[in-house]
Amino acid sequence: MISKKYFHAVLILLALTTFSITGAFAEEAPPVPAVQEAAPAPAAPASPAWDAKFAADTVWTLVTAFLVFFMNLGFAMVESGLCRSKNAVNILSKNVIVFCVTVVFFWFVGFGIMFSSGNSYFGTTGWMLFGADNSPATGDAYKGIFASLNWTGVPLYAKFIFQLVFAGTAATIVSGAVAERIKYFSFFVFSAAMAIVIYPVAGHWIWGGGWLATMKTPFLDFAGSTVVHSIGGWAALMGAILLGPRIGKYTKDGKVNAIPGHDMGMATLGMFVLWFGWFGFNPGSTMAADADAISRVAINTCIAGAVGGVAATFAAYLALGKPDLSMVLNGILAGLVAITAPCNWVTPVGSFIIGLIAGILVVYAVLFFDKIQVDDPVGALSVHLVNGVWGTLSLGLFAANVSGGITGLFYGGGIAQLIAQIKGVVAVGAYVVVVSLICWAIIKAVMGLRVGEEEEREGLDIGEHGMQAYPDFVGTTSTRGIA
Amino acid sequence: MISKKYFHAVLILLALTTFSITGAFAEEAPPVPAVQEAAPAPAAPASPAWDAKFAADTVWTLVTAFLVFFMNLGFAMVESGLCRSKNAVNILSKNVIVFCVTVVFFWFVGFGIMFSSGNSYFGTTGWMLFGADNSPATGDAYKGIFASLNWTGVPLYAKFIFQLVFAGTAATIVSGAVAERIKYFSFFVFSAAMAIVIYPVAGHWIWGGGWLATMKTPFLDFAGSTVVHSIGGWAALMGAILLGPRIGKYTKDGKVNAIPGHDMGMATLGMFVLWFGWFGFNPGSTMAADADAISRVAINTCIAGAVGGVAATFAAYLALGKPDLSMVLNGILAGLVAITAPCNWVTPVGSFIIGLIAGILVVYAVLFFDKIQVDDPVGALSVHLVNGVWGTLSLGLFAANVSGGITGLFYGGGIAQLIAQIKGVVAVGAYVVVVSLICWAIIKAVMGLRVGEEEEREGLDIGEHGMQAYPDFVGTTSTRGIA
Amino acid sequence: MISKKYFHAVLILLALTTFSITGAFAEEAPPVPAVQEAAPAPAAPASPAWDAKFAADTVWTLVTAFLVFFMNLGFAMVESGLCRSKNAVNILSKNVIVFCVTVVFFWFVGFGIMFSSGNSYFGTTGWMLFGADNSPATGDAYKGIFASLNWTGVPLYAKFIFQLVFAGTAATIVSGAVAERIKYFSFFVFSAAMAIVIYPVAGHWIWGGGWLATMKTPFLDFAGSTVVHSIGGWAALMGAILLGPRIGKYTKDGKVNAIPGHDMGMATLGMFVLWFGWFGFNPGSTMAADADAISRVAINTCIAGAVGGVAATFAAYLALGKPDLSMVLNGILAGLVAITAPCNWVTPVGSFIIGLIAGILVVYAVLFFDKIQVDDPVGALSVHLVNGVWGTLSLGLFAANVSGGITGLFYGGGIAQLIAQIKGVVAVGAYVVVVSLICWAIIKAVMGLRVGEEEEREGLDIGEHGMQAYPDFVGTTSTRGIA
Amino acid sequence: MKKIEAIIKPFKLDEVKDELNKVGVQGITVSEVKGFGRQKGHTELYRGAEYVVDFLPKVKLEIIVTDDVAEKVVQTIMNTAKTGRIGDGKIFVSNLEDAIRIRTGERGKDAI
Amino acid sequence: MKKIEAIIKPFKLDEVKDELNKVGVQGITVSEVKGFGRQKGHTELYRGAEYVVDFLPKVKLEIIVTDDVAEKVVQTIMNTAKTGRIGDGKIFVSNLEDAIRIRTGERGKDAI
Amino acid sequence: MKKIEAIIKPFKLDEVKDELNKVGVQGITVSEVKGFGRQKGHTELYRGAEYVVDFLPKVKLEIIVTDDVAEKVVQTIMNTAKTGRIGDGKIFVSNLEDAIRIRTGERGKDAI
Ligand SMILES: Nc1ncnc2c1ncn2[C@@H]1O[C@H](COP(=O)(O)OP(=O)(O)O)[C@@H](O)[C@H]1O
Ligand SMILES: Nc1ncnc2c1ncn2[C@@H]1O[C@H](COP(=O)(O)OP(=O)(O)O)[C@@H](O)[C@H]1O
Ligand SMILES: Nc1ncnc2c1ncn2[C@@H]1O[C@H](COP(=O)(O)OP(=O)(O)O)[C@@H](O)[C@H]1O
Repeated sequence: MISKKYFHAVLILLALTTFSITGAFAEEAPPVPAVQEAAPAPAAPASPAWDAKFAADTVWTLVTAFLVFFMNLGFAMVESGLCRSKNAVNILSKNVIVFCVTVVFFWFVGFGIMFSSGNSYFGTTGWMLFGADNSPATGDAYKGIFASLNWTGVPLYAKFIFQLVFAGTAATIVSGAVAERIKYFSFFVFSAAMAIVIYPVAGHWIWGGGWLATMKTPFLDFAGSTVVHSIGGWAALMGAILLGPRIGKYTKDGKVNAIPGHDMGMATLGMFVLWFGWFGFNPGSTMAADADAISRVAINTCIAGAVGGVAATFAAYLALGKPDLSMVLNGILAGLVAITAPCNWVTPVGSFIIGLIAGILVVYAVLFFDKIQVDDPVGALSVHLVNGVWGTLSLGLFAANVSGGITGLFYGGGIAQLIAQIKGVVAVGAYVVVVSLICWAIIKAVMGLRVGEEEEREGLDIGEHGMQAYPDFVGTTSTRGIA
Repeated sequence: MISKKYFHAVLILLALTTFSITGAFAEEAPPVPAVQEAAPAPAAPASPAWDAKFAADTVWTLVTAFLVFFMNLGFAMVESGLCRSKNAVNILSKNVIVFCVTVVFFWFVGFGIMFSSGNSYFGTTGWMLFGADNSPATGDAYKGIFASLNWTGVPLYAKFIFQLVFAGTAATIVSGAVAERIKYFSFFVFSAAMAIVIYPVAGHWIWGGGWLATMKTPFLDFAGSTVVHSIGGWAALMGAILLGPRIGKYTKDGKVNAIPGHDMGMATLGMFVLWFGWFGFNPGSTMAADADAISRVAINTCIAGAVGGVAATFAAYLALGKPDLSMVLNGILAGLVAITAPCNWVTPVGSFIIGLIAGILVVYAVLFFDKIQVDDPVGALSVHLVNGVWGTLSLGLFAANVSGGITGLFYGGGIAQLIAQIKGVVAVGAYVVVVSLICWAIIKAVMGLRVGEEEEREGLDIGEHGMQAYPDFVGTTSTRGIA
Repeated sequence: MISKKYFHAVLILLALTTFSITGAFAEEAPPVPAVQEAAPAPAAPASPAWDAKFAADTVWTLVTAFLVFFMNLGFAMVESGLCRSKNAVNILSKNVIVFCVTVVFFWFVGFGIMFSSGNSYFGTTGWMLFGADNSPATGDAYKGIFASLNWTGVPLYAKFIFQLVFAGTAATIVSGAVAERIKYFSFFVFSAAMAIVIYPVAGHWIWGGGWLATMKTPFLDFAGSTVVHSIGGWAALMGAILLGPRIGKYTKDGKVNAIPGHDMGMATLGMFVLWFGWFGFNPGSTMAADADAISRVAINTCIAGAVGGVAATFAAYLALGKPDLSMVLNGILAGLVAITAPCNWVTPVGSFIIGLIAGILVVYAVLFFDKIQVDDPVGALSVHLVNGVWGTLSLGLFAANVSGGITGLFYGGGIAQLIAQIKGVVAVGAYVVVVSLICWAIIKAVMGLRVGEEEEREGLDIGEHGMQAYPDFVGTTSTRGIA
Repeated sequence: MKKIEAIIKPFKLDEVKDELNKVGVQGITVSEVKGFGRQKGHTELYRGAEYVVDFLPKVKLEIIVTDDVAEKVVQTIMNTAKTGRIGDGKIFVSNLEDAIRIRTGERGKDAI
Repeated sequence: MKKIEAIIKPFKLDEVKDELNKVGVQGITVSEVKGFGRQKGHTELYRGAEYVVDFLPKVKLEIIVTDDVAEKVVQTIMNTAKTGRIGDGKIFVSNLEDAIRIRTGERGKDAI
Repeated sequence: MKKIEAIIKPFKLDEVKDELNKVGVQGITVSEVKGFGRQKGHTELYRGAEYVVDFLPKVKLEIIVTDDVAEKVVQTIMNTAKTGRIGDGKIFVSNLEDAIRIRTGERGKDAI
């Protein structure tokens, strides 16, 4: 645990920032939208200016954003369920704080870096959403600094909240792979790094009008197999490697020991919540109530997830002898991750095959990471990294000319799109590996990464948080007269 | 556990099917919508073709479909919570796989049988959604093979996903009644049978333009008290009878032993999730953003559920001496099941009475099934079968001429509607009893239905899945150095 | 436990009421909407009368109402998780029944008192929604008895369900503060009192066109920091005081003993569900798909909650030495409660500061209530009462002229709004304290409030409900042959 | 007095309790234990990694009786808990010096 | 040395521990048990079916002491754990042959 | 025969079991206990209120052996469970009068 001095310093800093901003209260105009005059906001209900499309698009974007937000619960439950009870408070705490931290820092800087106009590599303005913006205007009518998001006609705040919950997801993925051994406040700081520099920069390349989006054949990622899942996955991989495996996971003779999670009900609950949230994640990425697109994306998402589950059931049965529930859960999530990039451009048949391969892939990926002794307690790497990559590539194979003319190899579109996809996968992978390694290394040097051996044995809940998740044993608490 | 040979065979079959379809990739046009030219899909946002009604209807249909999907979690939690911890992994696994299996088979054949044009008894086309369809067009403008769904103006994919999650619900109901003794893979196969033949055929009669829907006074079931709940209930009844009661549930002298569930928090969570999902189930069955209808359905749903809970509280208190929480949960679900058929045609006062009776009915139904020694660990029969029937009939009594001129006995509409309802209940009951009995019997003959006695005693989690739900005892795992 | 006589009496009463209403079935016209002719309801889909705004507003209102409904689960889980396992069934039962009871009584009388036209203090008509109403008409076109809700153009049933789930929330707040010692049926009766008299009367003053809403500078509360949270909080405070602390909580020498909750996973789950639901609570309070407003409210809600979490993490770390997870959860909820009143009128920067203060406030409030020996097992007072007040006042400070010209002290709007806010806080506080005290006192006199000492020691689950939440110990049940 | 400790299979608990009750035993203390013995546990896989579950769930009964009924109690447990399959469990008998009933302060035989 | 086993009501645990501490006891081992005795359990209903909860939650204390303090320990437990109501529990005393402290290898009295 | 009871740190369980297996011990009964001893618990805060966690999680092993191997078993446990840090635990040895294998009815040494 790092010393209190740090926190006092942080608090004072925070207070100062706050005051400097709030000191400017009375003078400043309400920060957003600055160019609002250009597009008069619909005022009272039933006013003639009320625009059906604008309203429908915003309702859709917000509702799906709420669903994506809810995925935080899914991650918290899957990860806690698949870890041991002695670390449950720690994992829950990480999942709670990672979103809170992301909100703060993605608002402060991340969103600006990712979506504001700047160069091909990162945005250079839009801190705290300050700056010119006249959305909901779109196309030529739009004037402002978030040009890369002017394709959707919803208010800036709606765009922001939708992107914000995505950023939160990327950071949460890391949590699972580093579970049961990382220091709480070190993870806290890494979450901030994710929201400030790792996620937004790579995201800018793809969704922010950066170089991958402006190649001759642009790299495509509809809802984030790469942007969210594999970015999270690469960062998680670096963390897991730097931390090393949990005590007792691998024996000197290379044997892999099982460390069963403590609550399969919790893990199953988490999976269902994630799947539910994915119906916001993928169909919501239209950021518009485009009936055809959202229906197509929804059904593709549903099929790939379901088939991933069936495939993992059989793969686990054949490879391991029994349909391991934790593998089935991973299989469904793998299907969902994989379909995330191509969901707008493939047919249900394509989704079926993409999900099928994802479900098989995830089972063998889990075995593989154990073989190379990268300890990933919840399968985050197998689900998000491996299938994030697979899903991104699959777009180049299965895109079926159902929207925007995107056609993959198997549908007669040639190899161009596939090559664009490979470029994107490699570029993002290289960037995230390097930068997250640097971030992890700095945190390790300054605060340390891993808890002490005794704390790890006794559980991080007592060591880091001074509490237990399930303290109900009659003799645990020594409080008089309470039984 | 059935031999691996089966699965290899299945996998190879699957692979072959897949290849035969994917082999046709490049040549074939994107399968759906085939007649799309007739109704140009709205292309880019803000295009003049953008249609507010089309968008609003689709958003509503999808959002409510997501809510219905979420009910899978509700079922998983209610059922696991009300069973013993040694079978928790098994029940969770069943609830996870049943939806995945339904997606695959309902897409392959079920949807075609249920909604495509064919004869009065089943549809004969539309496999894998292939075939002519120009939805969102409605009425005379619609041309295609899913004529029974042309009343709603949403894209085919939206119609499909909404119907798909309904099919999943029907199959899940079975899971609860056969819990704690059925073989995992036998249940797996029965789920497929539900999605292929049991649910879609009976469903075709009512929602697919079949004979019950085209009687002089058509049988009515707004959101599925019969189509979903009592179909699931009848199939579950047959399963529970064929399986016989759990070891120790009934003693030779006719005594009923209590077998308490292992986690009431889980069960309560499940109930709330189901209730939440029901706000998709019932109001979403308009498949259109029809403001009056969806408001009316929503409030009727809410009132019936709440009153069911209050009624069950008092019924349990009077009949059993204490307000048994598991009965209160069942009571709420009973109210929700009962209001599902009539929710669009009754007033809040009607809903109040329907829910009141449902809440009382469910308590006595639980006692009744125990008296006739049909062992239903979670009360699935009392909730879904008994109240599915009650709700369907109640429509003939309480329909209050609030929509479409449907008027029941108590509101001066005469006995015609009630008689139509009785016909439907009997016909569907007879069909499902016979067909599900045949399916169960075939599965029993081929794979066996029930786990061995020792496995049942030790718990299905170890026997069928090789894992425990809560394996966190310090001495359970014998992995070196891990504490 | 009160005698069965009571319940027989209640049941008979209920039956009589029911019959008297249902007896009038055939004669009476469908009760609502009575003036429907004035605004012909959109009949078949695609009819020319279909109105995009009407549909979008209703979809939005219903979807957000469902989210608010879902908060019932959140409360149930947070409260159970933070209490001991021996009282889990009791707390779950209370959370289940409180909503059911609210539905019944808020429909019977509460809604009429709160929103129907009447005097400045309470509405005097609209029982069971009977009475003239031609919504969706708005403004001058509206004719009916719920004039205070004619600003939104959705059907009466949609207005009602949205307000109903709010009423349910207020009642649920009480449950947490009186946990682990109150009699089940006494709480049941108090819930009814909340829905009948406490919540609707104070609510009428603010949202029903009563005197606080018609002051020169009207008291403002966008989504209910005061109307819902502090009303619930004041009622809870009275209950907690009258009940006294749990056995063993405070020792004679003034020492405070910790009584840890039994499941932090459950508590965390509950927090996420509440946050998710809050995205219905606040943005839905527009009761209209007003794109700008709902986006702004959503982002303000998100930021305040997140910052509340971060602030509580550091406050707990500084004050207590470790980032107590239960405090972090409370911190997020505190931020959400605080932003509820001002969410439509402040900027993200304002939300940041409001959340920051809320997160700090809640930690010290928990310590404070323990110091004055008011025992609140789950922190309901610190979250809902303290921050309900803070949030209501903050509106007078941070309102930033972003909507409707509302401007607070710090943004140059002078002190008028702040004074209005103070008036409202004091008036509502005084009213609820007095009336809830009377209600609690009557219940205490008639039925008793607190369970016996032995029952409290052994747990209310056995005493009040005859069951345990987790009865899975092998030797607990003495049922033959079941293992 | 004798202290009789019996390790049995969990699902036999109720039956054993009933039979002991019939032969006049008035008190039993039960705890959940895990047993390692000739009955081998199984090897399970979790996410592809093996683990041996060689501690099996058992129930331990502790019964204090006077010397004269000790043998009858042993026989009763033996007959009732027996399934004839490995892992049925063990009974251990040891000597007890004193017993006290907390409520009354009675000692020795009277306390049982 | 003596081994003292006491079965008491769970809510008395802290008090007993404190009192034992005062009379110099330095080590206690505690476990959760279920007790069957004169104190009858209750009959509960679950979904309409009866079940008898006749194993009640108790706490078992094991304390190893030298012979000389054994009686004092017994008395202390008796006085502190007593509520005078049925089900207060039992204390059993038996002989112990040897005790070893793992950390140091000390044996006998020194190990306690 | 001897009854050997050992209270050890939970994470040592597997190692101890393996070593005992090597010296020929064929049966062990294990239970989760909470220990109070020289190893002091910690003070925790929950929502600002202090509580002392002075019962620490331990594992109790019960092993019945014939007299001749008793000492070897004690030594094995001692060597394996030792970390040298406070709280390593205790071993207690007492006399056992009889042992019965339920499955076969064998008694005494044969039953172990
Ligand atoms: N020597 C022993 N010491 C302590 N407990 C033992 C011993 N031998 C067996 N047990 C207990 O008895 C249980 C059953 O013994 P086991 O050898 O598996 O079968 P059986 O009793 O049929 O020979 C074990 O699980 C263990 O709990
Ligand atoms: N003969 C016995 N052997 C083992 N444990 C016993 C015996 N008699 C009582 N106990 C334990 O003591 C507890 C209390 O005994 P009980 O007969 O209920 O009340 P009391 O101690 O007041 O006579 C029981 O629950 C049981 O755990
Ligand atoms: N006199 C005793 N009687 C029963 N159990 C004891 C006794 N002394 C110690 N123990 C058990 O042994 C454990 C370790 O003892 P402790 O005094 O903490 O450390 P050490 O064994 O290193 O001296 C305790 O937690 C307790 O369970």
